Amino acid sequence: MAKGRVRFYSDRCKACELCIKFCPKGALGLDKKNINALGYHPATVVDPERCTGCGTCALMCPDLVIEVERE
Amino acid sequence: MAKGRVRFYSDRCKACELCIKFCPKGALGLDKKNINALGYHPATVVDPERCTGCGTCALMCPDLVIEVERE
Amino acid sequence: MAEKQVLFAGFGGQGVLSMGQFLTHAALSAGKHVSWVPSYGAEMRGGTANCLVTISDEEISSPVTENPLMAVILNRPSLDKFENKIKPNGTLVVNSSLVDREPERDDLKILKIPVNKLADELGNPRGANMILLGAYMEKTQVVEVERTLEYFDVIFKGKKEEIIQKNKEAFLAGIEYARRHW
Amino acid sequence: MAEKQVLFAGFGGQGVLSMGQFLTHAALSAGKHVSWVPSYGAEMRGGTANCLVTISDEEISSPVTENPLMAVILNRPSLDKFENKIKPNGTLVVNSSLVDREPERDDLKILKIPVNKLADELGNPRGANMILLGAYMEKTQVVEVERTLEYFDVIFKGKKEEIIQKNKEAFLAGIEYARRHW
Amino acid sequence: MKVVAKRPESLYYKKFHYCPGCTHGIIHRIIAECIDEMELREKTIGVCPVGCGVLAYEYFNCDMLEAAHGRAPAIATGIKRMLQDNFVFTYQGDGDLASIGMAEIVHASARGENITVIFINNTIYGMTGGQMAPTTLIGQVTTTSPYGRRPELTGYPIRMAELLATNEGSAYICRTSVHNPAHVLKTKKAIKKAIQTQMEKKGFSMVEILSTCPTNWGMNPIEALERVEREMIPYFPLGEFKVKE
Amino acid sequence: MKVVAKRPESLYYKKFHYCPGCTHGIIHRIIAECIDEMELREKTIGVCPVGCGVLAYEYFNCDMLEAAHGRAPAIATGIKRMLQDNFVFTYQGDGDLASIGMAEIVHASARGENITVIFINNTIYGMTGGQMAPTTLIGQVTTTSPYGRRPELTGYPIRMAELLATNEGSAYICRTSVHNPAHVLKTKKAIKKAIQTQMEKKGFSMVEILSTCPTNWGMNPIEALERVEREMIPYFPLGEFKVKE
Amino acid sequence: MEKVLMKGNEALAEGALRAGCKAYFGYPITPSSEIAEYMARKLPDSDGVFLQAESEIAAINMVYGAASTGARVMTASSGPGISLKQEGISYIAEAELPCLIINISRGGPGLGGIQPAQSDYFQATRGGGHGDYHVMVLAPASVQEMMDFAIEGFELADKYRIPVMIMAEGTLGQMMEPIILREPVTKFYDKPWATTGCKGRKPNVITTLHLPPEELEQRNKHLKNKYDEIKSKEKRAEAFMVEDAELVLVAFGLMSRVAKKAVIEARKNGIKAGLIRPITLWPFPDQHIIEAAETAKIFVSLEINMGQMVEDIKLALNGRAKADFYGRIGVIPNPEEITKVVFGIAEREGL
Amino acid sequence: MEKVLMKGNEALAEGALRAGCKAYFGYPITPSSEIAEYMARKLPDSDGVFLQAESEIAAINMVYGAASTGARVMTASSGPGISLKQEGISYIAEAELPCLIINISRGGPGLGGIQPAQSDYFQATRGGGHGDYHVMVLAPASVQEMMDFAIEGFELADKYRIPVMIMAEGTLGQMMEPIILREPVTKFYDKPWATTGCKGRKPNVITTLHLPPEELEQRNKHLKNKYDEIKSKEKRAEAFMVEDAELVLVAFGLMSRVAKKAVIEARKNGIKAGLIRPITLWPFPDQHIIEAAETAKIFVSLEINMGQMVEDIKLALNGRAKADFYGRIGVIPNPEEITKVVFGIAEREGL
Ligand SMILES: Cc1ncc(C[n+]2csc(CCOP(=O)(O)OP(=O)(O)O)c2C)c(N)n1
Ligand SMILES: Cc1ncc(C[n+]2csc(CCOP(=O)(O)OP(=O)(O)O)c2C)c(N)n1
Ligand code: SF4
Ligand code: SF4
Ligand code: SF4
Ligand code: SF4
Ligand code: SF4
Ligand code: SF4
Ligand SMILES: [Mg+2]
Ligand SMILES: [Mg+2]
Repeated sequence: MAKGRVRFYSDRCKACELCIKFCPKGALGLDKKNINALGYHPATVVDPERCTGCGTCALMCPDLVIEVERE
Repeated sequence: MAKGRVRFYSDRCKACELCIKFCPKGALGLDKKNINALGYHPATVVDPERCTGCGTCALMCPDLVIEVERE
Repeated sequence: MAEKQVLFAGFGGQGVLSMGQFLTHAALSAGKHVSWVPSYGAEMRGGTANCLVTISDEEISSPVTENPLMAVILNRPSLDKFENKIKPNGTLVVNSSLVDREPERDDLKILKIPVNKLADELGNPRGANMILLGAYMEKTQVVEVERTLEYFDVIFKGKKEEIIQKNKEAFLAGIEYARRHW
Repeated sequence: MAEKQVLFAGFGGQGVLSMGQFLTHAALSAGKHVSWVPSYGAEMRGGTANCLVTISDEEISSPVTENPLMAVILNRPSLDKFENKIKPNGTLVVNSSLVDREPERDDLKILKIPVNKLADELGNPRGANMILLGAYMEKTQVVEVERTLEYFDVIFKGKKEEIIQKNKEAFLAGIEYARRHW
Repeated sequence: MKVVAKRPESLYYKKFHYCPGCTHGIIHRIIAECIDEMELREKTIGVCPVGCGVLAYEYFNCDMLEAAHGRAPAIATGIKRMLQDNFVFTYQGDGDLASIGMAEIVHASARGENITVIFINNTIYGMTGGQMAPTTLIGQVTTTSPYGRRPELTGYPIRMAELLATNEGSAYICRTSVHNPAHVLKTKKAIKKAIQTQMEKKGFSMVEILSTCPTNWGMNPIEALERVEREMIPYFPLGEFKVKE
Repeated sequence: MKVVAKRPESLYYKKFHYCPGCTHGIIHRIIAECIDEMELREKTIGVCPVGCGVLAYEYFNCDMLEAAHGRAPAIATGIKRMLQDNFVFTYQGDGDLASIGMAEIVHASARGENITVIFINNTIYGMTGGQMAPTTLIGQVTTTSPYGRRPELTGYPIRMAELLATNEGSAYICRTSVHNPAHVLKTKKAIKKAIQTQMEKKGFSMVEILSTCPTNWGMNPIEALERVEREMIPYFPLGEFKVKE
Repeated sequence: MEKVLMKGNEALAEGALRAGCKAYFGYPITPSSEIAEYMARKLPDSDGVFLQAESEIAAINMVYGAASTGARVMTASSGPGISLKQEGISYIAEAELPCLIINISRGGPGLGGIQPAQSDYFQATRGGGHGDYHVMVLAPASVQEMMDFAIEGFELADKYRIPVMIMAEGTLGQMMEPIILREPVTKFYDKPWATTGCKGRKPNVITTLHLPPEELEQRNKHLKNKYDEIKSKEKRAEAFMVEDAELVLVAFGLMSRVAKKAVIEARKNGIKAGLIRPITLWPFPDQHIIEAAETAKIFVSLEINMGQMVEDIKLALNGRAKADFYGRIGVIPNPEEITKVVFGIAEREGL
Repeated sequence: MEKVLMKGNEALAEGALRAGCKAYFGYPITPSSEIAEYMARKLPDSDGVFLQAESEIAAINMVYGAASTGARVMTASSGPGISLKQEGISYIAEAELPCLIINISRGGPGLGGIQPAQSDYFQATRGGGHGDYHVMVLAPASVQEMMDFAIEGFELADKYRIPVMIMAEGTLGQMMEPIILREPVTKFYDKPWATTGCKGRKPNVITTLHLPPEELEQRNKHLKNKYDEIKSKEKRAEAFMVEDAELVLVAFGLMSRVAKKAVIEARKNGIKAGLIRPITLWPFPDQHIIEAAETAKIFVSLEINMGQMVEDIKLALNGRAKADFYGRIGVIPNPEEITKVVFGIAEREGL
């Protein structure tokens, strides 16, 4: 199903979770295993297969963390 | 006909002529023969008989020159 | 000519400042050093106005003074305020139409003229100041009156012809008055 | 006790200022002279924060210093900034969860503790600062830890019981860690 | 004989410094009459502007203050907050209120500050000698719009009554004129209503009064009144813009 | 693969200093996207406020100035009058624009000043730690309204879009929100329209954007977005309030 | 006596309340905002008025209005906000309205930084507004003094009908120290000049307009006489180890405590150092300087700016001794740094 | 050369136009308004911008904006308005934006009067706003200098990237004297820092915010260095009969011409009097004072205020000679009055 690819520049992420909340496919989540230099567990793709490349996550991200590509 | 009496404190008058303009009876005019301490020919009653004591002149006088009484 | 300082004083609406400006222009045209210092106060309506004109053959150091040589007084409050400031043996010109008392000093040369009356007679009530100026200049010759008449149009440059004419008439009436009465 | 100055430094959100305040309160309760000087900057979000606590038996003349005796460091930028400022032979306490490099100075007593990890384990991620404080106080006894525990409720006066409890737990966990590892 | 017109107690009998025919004088008188009739003189604190009304404290027979240019609403706020049962008014020109004092007036209104503002709109800066005001009409020549006010350079005259009426805190907002006897009487009524609004603690009240400046308009006083009717009222419509019940 | 979302050229890639989830960041990005898409970067001069947006000059990749608190519209006016073909915008918070800067914004609008104002309404002073703003909602707790904002003490929140729409000089006035993807897209459209308005020299344009301040609201970022929808939009209705043709 | 740990800004606000402050008007700005916030919480308890003004300009004019009713009122801000208040302060000084104005200072010029500074010294002592006027300026050095000077400030303001400014470095407003809470003030001054409605008396007028030059000159002379009286009675300073000092540091505010530490260090090393701490910045305690000049060869003004108070020291000295300057900006220099400076100067001067 | 009779305010405005001034932003106030009115009439002729701002605050910020595009721009006001501009001036000084600020002075404090005064001397020379900064201050003494200094002011402003203030008594703005019209300026400075859109270069930023204390200190040091350079190069004064003077009057602006007359009178009476007229009020021409102190026993500062410049004289003298003060307010004292003062002092001092 995946037609999209999202890339996270995790060092910028502040774990606000807006991308997670608004991803229509529920493809995103926080990476509880990592802490970035800003002190946060950054957001990441938990289920890449679901991503349609709709761009909503990037649209809502306040910190320019996400780049999205679509087939 | 006169039912009114107007009194002019002429030393205050600046000859703006508003009283003259708005007197419905045409009872007022400038006193060309006198110059007050302010340097103006003050307004005065030229035809006391016409005055009805309506108070319009005093209403429009910006300088508190006029007192009006009515029978 | 030594430095001469002339004060003009009256109500705001009496054209006191422009009298002074006229004299200043005239003196400049006559090749003098000049300065014109007004009291100012557009922030306050209805007060008195005055200006001080200095005319000199040399560079003017101080354009202000408290003791002018001459004073041209257009109303009573100005007389009260300035009579005692005039230099000893100076000149005092008074508009007798509006000044209802005699000057008190006896060392001054006193020149009286009922300019409001004269202006009314001339049918030009706003010309009172020019009448006074004409008379004053004719009498004192602080600037030669003849030269001033030559430069009249230059001084009033930019004004309507009709206005210049009315002013000239008033000015001439003043000269006339001075010749007859002073 | 001579004057001791302790610096707390980390991200704005790490509770650095309240760590310092807690220590200040504790020292005051223990009868010491104290002062607490924060870096401030609510005008700037997302920066680093620090505060300097001075504890002394005598009146404190200067509450500021550039060279504290001890530093409690919660993140990497703070280590970079303050490592070289610590007094010779001073103490450096480091949050090894977020500081990814070794201190460079070899004269300092260095105490490391992974407080974010410990806090996560404790199920109280916001308790990291109290863990660190507990460990630090237990080890250094700048203020007697026992007395501090006595005054715990007084220091947190006005706070919800639940919150006090959580803080106390974290503080105790820190003490525990210090006893075991340092 | 019955006295029809007489100077109000709330004014001293000092001569006004205003120019001949300037309607500032009419407005002073009717404010004083309202204060007399509502028996508020001893409770009144007035705040003067910087503008031709700057010396109003020499005329009103009650406690008065002189404010910095444009700041009368802030000063009135300070007073009213301390003396909540007194009657506090400001008297302000269009330069004072609509130009330099814009922030203060908008916020006094937004806060629903219990003060009464008498706003003298004469489309010009009178006191300083005839510069452009925010209320100057398109095409009007002033010393700082010597070629006539041009909208592409300076925009359009601000309608303060309408603007302030958008604030919830405004309880009574009205625009009147004093260009003839009927409107003088209407203005007086509006001022009373504004005062009432304050005394009932309903919030901010303002009467914007179209006024003349014969001197700086370069007109005689009667022409000036005619201009109010001919040019000002069409752009600044009269009426009540906000009446909170 | 086609790039769907990527950082715009008109932003540097410097990390924002904003708090987690603060919508200032979203708004920065969409402004930059508009500038990119309209190819205006090299013609743009932006003016930052004092407020959380104070450092915007470190993020925008174009000529930028930092203004004194509230004065951005005056500074923008000075710039625009000298450079009439450039694109000049201000970025201002609600404390900056609606409190201290009230006079400047009302007059910029009244003058029909050809500038574009991006107005971030988050009902609070973010930068200084959460004091009341003129836009703070009734009941809202802030550090200077610790018992909740009470209308009898401080009046009612000011609706700037509605207020400025009363000025003839306003050419495009609109209120939008960024609390969900659809509204982010609408906001972007509005910003473009505002820019267009300026480039066509039609007059003053402003987009008021409802924004969040999770930190000072004491909420997490998602709750904050919900508050925008639940509490702010009912008082600050979205839509276009003035569109000059 | 039990001591309470308080922030400087809060101690100041609490002091103002204890002095009977009935109204606060202000606009938030770092590092002063806690004063407003404290007042917002506490003033309602005593039926006082807290109002966040739309701007510093509105705030100072609200102070003008409220002070004119006779109440004790105040405002607080920092550099940029104090600049905006200049017109209002000039008006208040002329109208002789007592009030308290707080400047919790930060670094400038422009927006500058929010860190501590003393670079508004000239603005405070020379009247940054137009015209010949002064405000009294008090410079506390501890959190305790933040409270004490708020109380004292209101007293002086009422006594002389003068605006009193308290100027403190941002750090002093932000830091915490234990303090003794003062007793509430219960005696207040009569203010027959207040505009409260003229019931039972002639109307009062408060104005600063004096169009006739003679009247204006008279007012200015009246103010000057008052300022001269204040100068003769109210100059205050703290002197530390100056009796035999050859090198005298001069520093005010929190900075003076750093200086004190440096003096102690210097004495330990045999340098005869001393400290004068001006408590009133205006009027400047020149007499203290002059007296110290009997032994001192050099004075060093320590300031968190580029050199301002040093002019007042020079004016006081009038050539009697040398005056030097050492300054930083945006940071309070540390005792270590100042000690080094003192050693350096002592060596240079052969002391 | 033909001379033209002009008002001081108009001469200044005309001078600014000849210096290439492209924009005027201001708010009317007596006695400065003629400058705005002249600009309103004339600027459109040269495609310049005249805009009456909504307030002095807006005006100074419009100047900030317009100056940042590299254009020569100006504003004018009087005391109360200058007070309101203090925040803006502090910003402009920090941002190093060249511009011209005019203060046609009147009497204060508060609304005061509209008559001439020099009581904004401290405000002008000590930076009435917050932070360590200076503006250059020029004080013309004739209508000719009103024009000349406007031109010179723009030159200095561009050269040093500093706001230049011209301060003149109201009377000087209002009076008329014949003057020579200067040639238009045709050479202008490059301004690569201007914010004009970044086409073909990297973006420019104009900011006054410096949060890191080190950065803030750096900026302040940079400014201080610039101020020191100006101090070393640009102090200006006119000296009149000071070579052998025992009594030196110091006066600026129109007041200096009155003083000159008094010096002439004094010399006639055998008193060795002289005059120093500071042309730059900041930087203050202290060197001229120091040199005159070689012969002079006493300096008398003549000011239309309650005593401000006298501090700068004392600072310059540093005890070398006495410094006295004589002042009026709201009136320019007359030569007669000053002469009397000089005689009195000469007698007292046995000169
Ligand atoms: C801060 C300040 N700026 C400017 C002035 C000068 N000033 C005095 S009155 C005035 C405008 C008056 O116009 P308006 O308010 O319309 O009143 P009007 O005279 O027309 O009644 C101005 C600009 C001042 N006194 N103070
Ligand atoms: C003259 C002046 N007054 C006050 C301040 C302090 N100050 C900085 S930002 C700010 C308010 C910011 O609030 P807002 O404009 O709503 O922006 P936000 O931070 O919410 O985005 C204040 C009061 C200042 N820097 N300058
Ligand atoms: S592009 Fe769309 S589907 Fe893919 S992660 Fe982002 S929001 Fe989810
Ligand atoms: S929206 Fe952006 S900053 Fe927020 S969690 Fe997602 S990636 Fe991180
Ligand atoms: S009272 Fe009426 S009728 Fe009599 S003079 Fe006055 S206006 Fe005329
Ligand atoms: S209205 Fe009054 S001032 Fe005017 S002419 Fe009549 S009496 Fe005189
Ligand atoms: S200047 Fe105009 S407003 Fe002022 S008093 Fe004269 S006519 Fe009235
Ligand atoms: S304080 Fe509020 S507005 Fe400012 S960055 Fe943080 S969340 Fe955003
Ligand atoms: Mg007006
Ligand atoms: Mg905000």
